[in-house]
Amino acid sequence: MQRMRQFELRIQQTYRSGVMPGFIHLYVGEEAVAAGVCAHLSREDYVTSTHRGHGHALAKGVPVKEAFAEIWGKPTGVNGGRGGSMHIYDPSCGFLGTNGIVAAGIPIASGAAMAASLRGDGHVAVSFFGDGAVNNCAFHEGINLAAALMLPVVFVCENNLYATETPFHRVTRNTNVASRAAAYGIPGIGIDGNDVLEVHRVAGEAIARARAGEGPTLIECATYRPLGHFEGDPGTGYRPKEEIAEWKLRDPIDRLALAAMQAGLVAEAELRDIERQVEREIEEAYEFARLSPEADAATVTDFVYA
Amino acid sequence: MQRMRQFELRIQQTYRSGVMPGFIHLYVGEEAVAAGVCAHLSREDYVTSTHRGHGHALAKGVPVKEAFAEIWGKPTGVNGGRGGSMHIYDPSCGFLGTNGIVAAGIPIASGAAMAASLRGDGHVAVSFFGDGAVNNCAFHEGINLAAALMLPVVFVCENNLYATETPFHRVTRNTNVASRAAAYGIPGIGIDGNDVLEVHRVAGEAIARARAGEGPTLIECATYRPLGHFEGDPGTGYRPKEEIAEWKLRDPIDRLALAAMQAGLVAEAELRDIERQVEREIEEAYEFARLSPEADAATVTDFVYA
Amino acid sequence: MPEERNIQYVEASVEALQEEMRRDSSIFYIGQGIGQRGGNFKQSKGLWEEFGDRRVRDMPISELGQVGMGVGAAMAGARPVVDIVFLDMIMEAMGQIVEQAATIHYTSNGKFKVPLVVRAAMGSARCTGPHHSRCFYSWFAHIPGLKVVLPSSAADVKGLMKTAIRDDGPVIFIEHKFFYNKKGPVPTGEYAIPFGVANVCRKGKDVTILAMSLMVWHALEAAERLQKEGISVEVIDPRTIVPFDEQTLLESVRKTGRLLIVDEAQQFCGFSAEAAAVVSSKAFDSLDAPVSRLGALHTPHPFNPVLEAAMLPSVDGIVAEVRRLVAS
Amino acid sequence: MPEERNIQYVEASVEALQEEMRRDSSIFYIGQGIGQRGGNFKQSKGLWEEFGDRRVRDMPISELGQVGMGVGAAMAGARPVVDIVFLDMIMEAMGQIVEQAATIHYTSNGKFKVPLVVRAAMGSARCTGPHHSRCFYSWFAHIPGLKVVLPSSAADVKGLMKTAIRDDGPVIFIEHKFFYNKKGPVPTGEYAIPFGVANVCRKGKDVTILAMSLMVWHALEAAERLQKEGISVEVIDPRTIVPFDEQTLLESVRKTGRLLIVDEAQQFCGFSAEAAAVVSSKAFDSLDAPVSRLGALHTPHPFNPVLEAAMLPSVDGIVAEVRRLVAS
Ligand SMILES: Cc1ncc(C[n+]2csc(CCOP(=O)(O)OP(=O)(O)O)c2C)c(N)n1
Ligand SMILES: Cc1ncc(C[n+]2csc(CCOP(=O)(O)OP(=O)(O)O)c2C)c(N)n1
Ligand SMILES: [Mg+2]
Ligand SMILES: [Mg+2]
Repeated sequence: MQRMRQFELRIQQTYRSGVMPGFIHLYVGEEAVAAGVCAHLSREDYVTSTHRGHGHALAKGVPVKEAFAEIWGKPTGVNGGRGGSMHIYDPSCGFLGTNGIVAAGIPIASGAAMAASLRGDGHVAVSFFGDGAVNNCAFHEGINLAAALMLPVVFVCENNLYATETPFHRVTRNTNVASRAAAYGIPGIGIDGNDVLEVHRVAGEAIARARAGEGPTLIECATYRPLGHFEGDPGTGYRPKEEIAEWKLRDPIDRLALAAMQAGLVAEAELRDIERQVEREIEEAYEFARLSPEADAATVTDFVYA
Repeated sequence: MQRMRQFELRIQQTYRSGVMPGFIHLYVGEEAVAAGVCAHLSREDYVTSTHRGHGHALAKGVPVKEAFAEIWGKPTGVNGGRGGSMHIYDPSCGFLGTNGIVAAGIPIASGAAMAASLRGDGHVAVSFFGDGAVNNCAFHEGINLAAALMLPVVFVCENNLYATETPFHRVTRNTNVASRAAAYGIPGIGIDGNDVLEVHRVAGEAIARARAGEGPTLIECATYRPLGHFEGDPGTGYRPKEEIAEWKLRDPIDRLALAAMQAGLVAEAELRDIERQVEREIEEAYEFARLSPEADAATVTDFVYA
Repeated sequence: MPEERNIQYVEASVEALQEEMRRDSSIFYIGQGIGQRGGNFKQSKGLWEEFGDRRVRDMPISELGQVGMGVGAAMAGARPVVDIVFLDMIMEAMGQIVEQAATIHYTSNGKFKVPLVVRAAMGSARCTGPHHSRCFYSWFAHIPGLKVVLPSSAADVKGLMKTAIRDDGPVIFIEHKFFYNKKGPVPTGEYAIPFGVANVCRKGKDVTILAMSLMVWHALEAAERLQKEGISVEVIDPRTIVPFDEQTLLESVRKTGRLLIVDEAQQFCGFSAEAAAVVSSKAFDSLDAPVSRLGALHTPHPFNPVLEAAMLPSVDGIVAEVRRLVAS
Repeated sequence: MPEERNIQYVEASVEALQEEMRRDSSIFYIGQGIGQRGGNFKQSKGLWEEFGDRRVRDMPISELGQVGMGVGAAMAGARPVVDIVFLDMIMEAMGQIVEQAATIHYTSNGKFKVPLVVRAAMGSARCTGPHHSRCFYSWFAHIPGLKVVLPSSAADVKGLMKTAIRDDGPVIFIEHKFFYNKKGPVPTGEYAIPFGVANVCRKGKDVTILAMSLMVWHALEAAERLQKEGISVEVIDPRTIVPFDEQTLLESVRKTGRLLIVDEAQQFCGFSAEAAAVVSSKAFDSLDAPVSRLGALHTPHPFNPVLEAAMLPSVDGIVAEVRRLVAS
């Protein structure tokens, strides 16, 4: 979580300095979901992600340097800078992509699970998506297919209450995402998405069920995006200040730190050490990306056809 | 129901004689649904239908002659023979079309309901669709939108257990369509679709709710298609003979006739009269269509752009 | 000359919507973020405040559902405007657009009309990348029943939007996201611009350039530079590609004998091919050189700015191609 | 000459699938009705019996979901074949095809491959009407990253299907439903037909006809009739429009000086425009007459047989157009 957090704050800083192209959506405040889920996955398992996918990418194992450089559009990025923030792919760790199209990753995850199930290799797929994806086509068809075929896949909804500026309750009469699992005849569980331990426990059970051939699960993680929808959106025009402030108190990193200290599992100094270590790592990634050469225009037509 | 039944048997006969182009899907055996629902609708209410839509068209008021001629592809058809069986449209009775695309009529019905609700004229829309539509995109988005906007629309699923030759239970883990209403926060009711009185009662309540501004309802009508999927499919290769035989015993017309006679509401002779009257009407429609001239090739480019 | 103000392209579009919505209460507007937020690009600013939730309504991320609702509402007597925001997302709704919106008037033998405007923004703007930059308007033009509008100026966006809303059939109205906050002169009074009338943006005699949307600006800039070299360029903006004003283009090419088509979309099977085919055939004897086409490279949109610039037609590229064409 | 048998077009397609599925266990096949039923057109007959539910699986009516699953499975090392049955229904899946399947190889900088075959049948066959007859293959050709196959004979369907399955990228494989039960000679042994190699179906010297899919048959019939009038027609079938074998076509036109393109799809912004544009430009000095195009009328498919016949290119129409072209 520290890695995701510091990574993104550094990305934010860099973006604000005006050197980064495109637009970016930060995952800050929602890290417990990616961390808690991906802790159960091996490099051979699959993940599909979203426009807000930096956290998923790091948690699944995309190298920090290459991720930083990718978001910066550098040729040293994991995809040569051709993808950027919303198009990060890494086959070496089963990362099937962040995605500019809302909900598109859902059936893709079902497909990866189908490939794994055909091979019978025990691997699973996890699809992360937002509340905005829930009313979309691809959610419906992707989950129903996985259920009908009993595929090893776990669907993880990051319900942060808004899709851009639109509150979830304005666009559906059923805001209980977990309850929608029933429509597909699979288990659905709603949890506190800012509690990494709860995420870890529930995701572990769902992933174990998937590996055992017992089919998909839908997990709804209640979480929040304290920042704007994208970098540049102050994020305040459409949400009550109190709501934002309240959710900031539930920051997943602070909560875990506090709990761990209270339980005597870790000392404050140790946490500082981790922080500083991550800081160095991120700084190296930043420098790596910054010092990367520019892309070579001659490569623009590479890889159109396989 | 008699009209629908005899109409389609005459269509079948005509088709088998080889003079009708295209392919047709017959509604025989499912008439109670269209009859029970449409009895509550005025000409100003809206209906969207399916590939198996002759019954819906007649029940909503498309003239029998023009419907017959349309299915035959004659220029005297309600759409000049340009549409045929799967593309019957009639604005004069709010019939927004049979449809060659499964589930496509669902959001269209929501849209018609939105237009009515904007005008505040108290009209409603009804969308008929099969079990095959339930796992499709358009079902999900169309119903969710109607629910979110509390539109005056009723969704009527004709669950005849199969989509072409594929049994419903093979393509979903939740075969209870009515239960899927919960996903959208609206009421869902499962009923015997071959009992026209039950259909009439439940549909009446749902339509009244819609008119009163209380939002959409999903009604699942359990029914069956004793014939093949389309004319030419014997319909037997993929279904147990007993299943077909059993459902034939539940024929909606026979059941209503029997019930009415047992209740002393009607005498057998009266029923025979109705049958013969309808027979004459259908025969006239057949003759009307048969004697229609051929289409004029010069009209082929009419009506491309409005 | 009528009076004019200098306003943003996006403001001009909002004016059109506002004036039409005031005029006709059957018009409503739906889309993601077009309600209280006023639109991702400010393309609905103030409309929700004026017309309220019933006529200006935020939608879930359900492009298919939105367009389907638009079709149904249009059939039931309303005049919906459906905003897809990023054109790329219209892929989710292609079935409703093609099989329903475009086809029902024909198939119903003219009995139903589908007065639906589908609005979206296309094109690349500062590395919007592969999922937010596509320009596949040729798809719609290939489908009978759809009109396709590509406004390139603030005045055009207003006048064409009015015509789109008043049209009795489905119209695909595609703005360029790069423009939205650019300013241009817009007449004060009421006006509408008819479909199918090309705009000769600049008169010239040596070469004709046909360009759409953002490419019109590039073409005009290139023409300015070429003028200094003594090459006189005529720039034509078709404004709508369906209906397509063949006549204006053919007349120009008969005069100049040379045609360059500049298209932000890929060339293969696109509008640039159609225009080239039409001119090559109908102005066969007037052409002094083969028709030339300059489109995006046949690749997805790369995110990296250097690659993106290499992929898209540029002013430099246009200048070079015109020089070559004139020399040939 | 290798040994041959006379088998149905659809049987040839099943053979290709069967042989490939035996060879490579990572291939699976999904679609509506392609399981126990053996396919709406018998296009999967016997495969379910041989390979079982795990590799040959019936799907719900979820085209988007099917293709999305195909993309994910292909990224995860499988080689899926996704059957859409009627091409028209692919509209529901355009987003997955274009934004995901076609784009991921490029955007991932070559790191992911998406070896996906999307199979569908197009075209009109006995009044299949507006929702079951469309031929919009040009859409796919317009999108970078997709290969587009239009086999016109039983032998080609087998050889091209094998190549499609072995291809490491997404392939849109479009058969014609009118053919499925027609018979043609198919070699006995193992063979594959490379993409991008046009088939000169008939040699001639006065006029070149470029035709795809069912139109190849029409063109050959027309050529036969024209021969009797002393007009010698060369008929070229590109077999794949992406990649497109420009060379074979250009050589032919340089010889004949005249080109007619026959296309079952509408002309506007379609492949016929592309081919006409390419030839008009690259064989500019060899053309004795403007390139001519004969496509479907710019209307949806009417159901009525008289109207439908009027809408589609016919053998008579081809004959007349060639006569006109030769006289000009
Ligand atoms: C199919 C599609 N429609 C619209 C968009 C534009 N868009 C990008 S992000 C977004 C909101 C997504 O909300 P949610 O899924 O809740 O994720 P969050 O941003 O809250 O993490 C929208 C509408 C898109 N990317 N894809
Ligand atoms: C989107 C789409 N996909 C596939 C088809 C082909 N198709 C036509 S009817 C049908 C089965 C429909 O089943 P159901 O909805 O249950 O209706 P029923 O035929 O049982 O009345 C299918 C798959 C289609 N018309 N539309
Ligand atoms: Mg959200
Ligand atoms: Mg059914």
